[in-house]
Amino acid sequence: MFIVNYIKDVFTALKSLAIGLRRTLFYFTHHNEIITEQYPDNRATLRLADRFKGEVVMPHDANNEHRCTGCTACELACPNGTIKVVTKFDITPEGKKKKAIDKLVYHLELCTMCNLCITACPSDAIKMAQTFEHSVYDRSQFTKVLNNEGSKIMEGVE
Amino acid sequence: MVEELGSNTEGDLIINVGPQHPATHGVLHLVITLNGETIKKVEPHLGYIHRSIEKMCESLTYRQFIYVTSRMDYLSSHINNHACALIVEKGMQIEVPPRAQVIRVLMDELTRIASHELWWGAMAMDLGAFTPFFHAFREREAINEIMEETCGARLTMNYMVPGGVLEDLHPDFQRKVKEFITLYKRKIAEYDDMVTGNIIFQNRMKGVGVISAADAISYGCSGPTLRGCGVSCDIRKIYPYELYDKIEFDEVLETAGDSFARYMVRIREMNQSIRIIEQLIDNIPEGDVQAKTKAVLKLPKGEFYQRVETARGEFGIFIVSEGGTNPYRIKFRSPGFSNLSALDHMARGSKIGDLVAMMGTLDLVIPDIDR
Amino acid sequence: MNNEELKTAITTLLPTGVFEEGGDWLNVLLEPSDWLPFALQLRHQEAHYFDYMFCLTCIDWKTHLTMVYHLSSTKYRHNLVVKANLDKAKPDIETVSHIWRTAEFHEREVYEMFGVNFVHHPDLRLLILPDGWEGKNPLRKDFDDPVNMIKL
Amino acid sequence: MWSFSNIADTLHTWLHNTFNATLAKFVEMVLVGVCVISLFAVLGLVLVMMERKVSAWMQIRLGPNRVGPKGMMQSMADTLKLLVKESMTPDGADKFLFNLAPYIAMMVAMLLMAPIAFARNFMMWNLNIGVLYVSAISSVSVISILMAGWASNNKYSLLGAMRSGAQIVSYELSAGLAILSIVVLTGTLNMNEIVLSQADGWWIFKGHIPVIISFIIFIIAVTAETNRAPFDLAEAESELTAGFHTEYSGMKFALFFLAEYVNVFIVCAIGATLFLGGWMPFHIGHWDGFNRIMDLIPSSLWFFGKTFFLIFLIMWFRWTFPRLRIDQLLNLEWKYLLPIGMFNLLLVTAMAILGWYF
Repeated sequence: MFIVNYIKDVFTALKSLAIGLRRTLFYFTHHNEIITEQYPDNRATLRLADRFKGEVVMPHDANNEHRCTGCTACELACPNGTIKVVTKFDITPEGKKKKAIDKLVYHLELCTMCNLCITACPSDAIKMAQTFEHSVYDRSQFTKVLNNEGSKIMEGVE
Repeated sequence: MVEELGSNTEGDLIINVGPQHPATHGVLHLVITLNGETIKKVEPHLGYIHRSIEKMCESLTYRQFIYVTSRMDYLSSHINNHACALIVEKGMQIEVPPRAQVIRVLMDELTRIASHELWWGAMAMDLGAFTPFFHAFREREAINEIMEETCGARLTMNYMVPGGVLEDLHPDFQRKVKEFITLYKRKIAEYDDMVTGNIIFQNRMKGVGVISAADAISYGCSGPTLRGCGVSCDIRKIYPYELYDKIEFDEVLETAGDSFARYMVRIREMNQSIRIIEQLIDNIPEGDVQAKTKAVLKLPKGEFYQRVETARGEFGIFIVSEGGTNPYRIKFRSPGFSNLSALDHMARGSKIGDLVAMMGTLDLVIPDIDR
Repeated sequence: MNNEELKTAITTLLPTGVFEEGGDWLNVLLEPSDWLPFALQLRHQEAHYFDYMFCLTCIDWKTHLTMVYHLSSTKYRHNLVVKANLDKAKPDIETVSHIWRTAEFHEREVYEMFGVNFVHHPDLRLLILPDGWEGKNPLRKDFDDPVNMIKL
Repeated sequence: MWSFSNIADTLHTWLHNTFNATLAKFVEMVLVGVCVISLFAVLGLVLVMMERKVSAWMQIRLGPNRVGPKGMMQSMADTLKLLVKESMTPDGADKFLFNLAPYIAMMVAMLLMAPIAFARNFMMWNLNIGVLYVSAISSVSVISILMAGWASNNKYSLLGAMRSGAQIVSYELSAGLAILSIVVLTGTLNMNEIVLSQADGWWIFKGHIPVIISFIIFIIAVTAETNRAPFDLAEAESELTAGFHTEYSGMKFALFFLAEYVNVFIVCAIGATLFLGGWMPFHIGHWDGFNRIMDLIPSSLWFFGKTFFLIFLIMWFRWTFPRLRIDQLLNLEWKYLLPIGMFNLLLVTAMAILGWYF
């Protein structure tokens, strides 16, 4: 009986190994199953999902106008101190002082892409961009100013 | 180090496994005492990725602290976020819309499958079979793409908010999930061919790292580690949250308590998750995905505890609130921490090769342990 | 057992216990010196059978420390929260690591994070903090690390 | 038609006509040395490339495809990288032994090349005890591993070396028994004569089931002897980081790496010689037309083709199976391979005596 069991053991073991070998041989011969993405080469065709959270940007229109009122809602919502709003006072044509942003400083290196600033913004001034290649040579380049040089607030945004 | 361990005798070999070691999947540091190839003692040294998330959360608001928990158990970040959302909703009595509830459960189960897929590949790789690792990533990639489309990120999704979910589902979501289910069902048989049925694998796993049910309970193990001993501990079943009391699924139990039992629990759990997804995917009710909440969330004074079932076991959040916008004290009960404490008990008397198999089946995620 | 039944059962076990209202689970506050005998009874009495300790932590109330033990039973599925107030100057409490083995690691964590001294703990050493850590216990409210903590 | 033996003969006669006997001998020796070393380098590059491509395709990946056409120069680039890397010797290591170990591994691999018949009438040393020589020399490789493990002064290396010692010493036995079964059938230890004995059919076909069993045992045993997965316990990555060569870097590591691949080549070459007829073409009974076409293929191609088939087999194992544990490894040898091998040898002997083979 021992001998029979012994031989049976050897055969079941060999069979289980053969099943595994057949599976790898299948993939060895079926190259259409390959799933490698050749990343830098397919950059042109690579399209990320619309909702992908890559970095915070502030859209500007053709007249170099943005929608940010400088209310600091995003700054307060951020868990990591990523956003810093620097405000200044503009003088309106009527001679009144009006608060506006001077700089909206964004620290990409601190950002966790949690989307809280976007949801907090009352005037939809900022949104998430679908970029993901964030490597730079110097850490200081991560600190970005989101509003363009000389930009001003769009008419009618309060 | 040698003096500290105390109980050594002449001729013992003390080896530092980690913090940089292929089998620890991160920065876990185990000091093991060996007698030849036999393990006499395993002592974990933690804290290499300790960020004191509990202290950080004390200065964050109830909206903000959710996103920190994604960084703990990064493989089931969705489920961690879910626990946070649930505890805020419980404290403030926010009613979550039915559509959001279904979406949450769907996302949880997808996350569970993704986590188990990665575990399966990494576990096979620990045992020396490299090929399954890549095959597991094929299925996991499909889930990641679904996550990316709907949640906007692949790993730390940040999709749960108090009162619902961040955005509605992507229009392609249902189609993609169904595609994934077909892919999964086609490929799951191959897992048996390559790993589960393999005689070498079975010999490596069976009777290795045995822990009795009483010991596992005493060590506070949870999730597949405890269910592998035959103890029912699925939070989804015994303390149901969200929709889980209305969904049909089986709690997976194995009785052997060894590495193979834990392995089989996870493999069968994936099938149960697929079953849950199949039930819900065509029955997503229409409606809002987010309840109306106040701009500033404040939990009433008191203590709150919420437990959920992550891919690794029972994850608990304990919040002490003083009534302000920030938690006064927050404690995360992570499944990995308690599971790891049982490693020494399991490993004594087995070989170094077995240690790898045990660590694999405990499914350790180091940030989850260190927090 | 539901909370009410548990309450009456525990009153007989521990007449000095103070019950706190609120929360899903029964909260009982006791003197640190009562903890070990009470824990043994909770664990070993057939009617209670609290064999699963799923959470052990501490709260720094600035004036005093509070140990919080979350217990559960895999047999009866009832839960209990036990609390004990500790003196901040001399925070001593008996260890329960021989009753619930999971407490060994959790107590080591509380020891280094809050400075609570667990009497008779078999291996009370630093677990998470680096070897040779000196100074205050990080999770206490008066802890301040100007280098690593970012002020918002 | 040209063949390796013709070239060798022409060269031999030319050298002896041009120079005196001693000088000619010396030049020949230098030439053989150069050939072995260049074969070494080429084999290393080709086998590493092959391993990477085989593993990639099994793992649904593309594999290296950037350096050179179809990535063929990748292993060249890697070698270049290893060459320019700093080769460190750790403090506290036994410096002499530490630096010696890779060269011993290399030397063993080189020595093993000698009695192999690469093509018809083309071998470095027509040794009458070729098979014995191979099994004797290949045991020396364990010394280099033990030396490396001990001299590194690293616990991982030591464990890896000890594992490797136990493993190689055990598996030598079954490999030897499997080889012996062919020796019993042919009645010679000379590699060339073993090949010639298979002119009317390879042993794996002629020898019925017992030779097939020997072949399987041989493949398993040599996989273990060359420290390849699923028997790569000596360098078990997830357990011992890199086992006996944990502390090696740069060219010294490359030598170990190269020696491993050359060892794989050699054991596969021996397997091909013993079981698959070496350089002997594939012949079927009396199909003269078919046999003549088969003869047109150069004998060296036959040899390399068979060898590379066996190498593929070993690579295939590596990328499919998980690793064994040390006690299971020894169990497999002492409880399964050795008894089966001994019983099988008995069968083969009976078969040889009774003449029950073609």
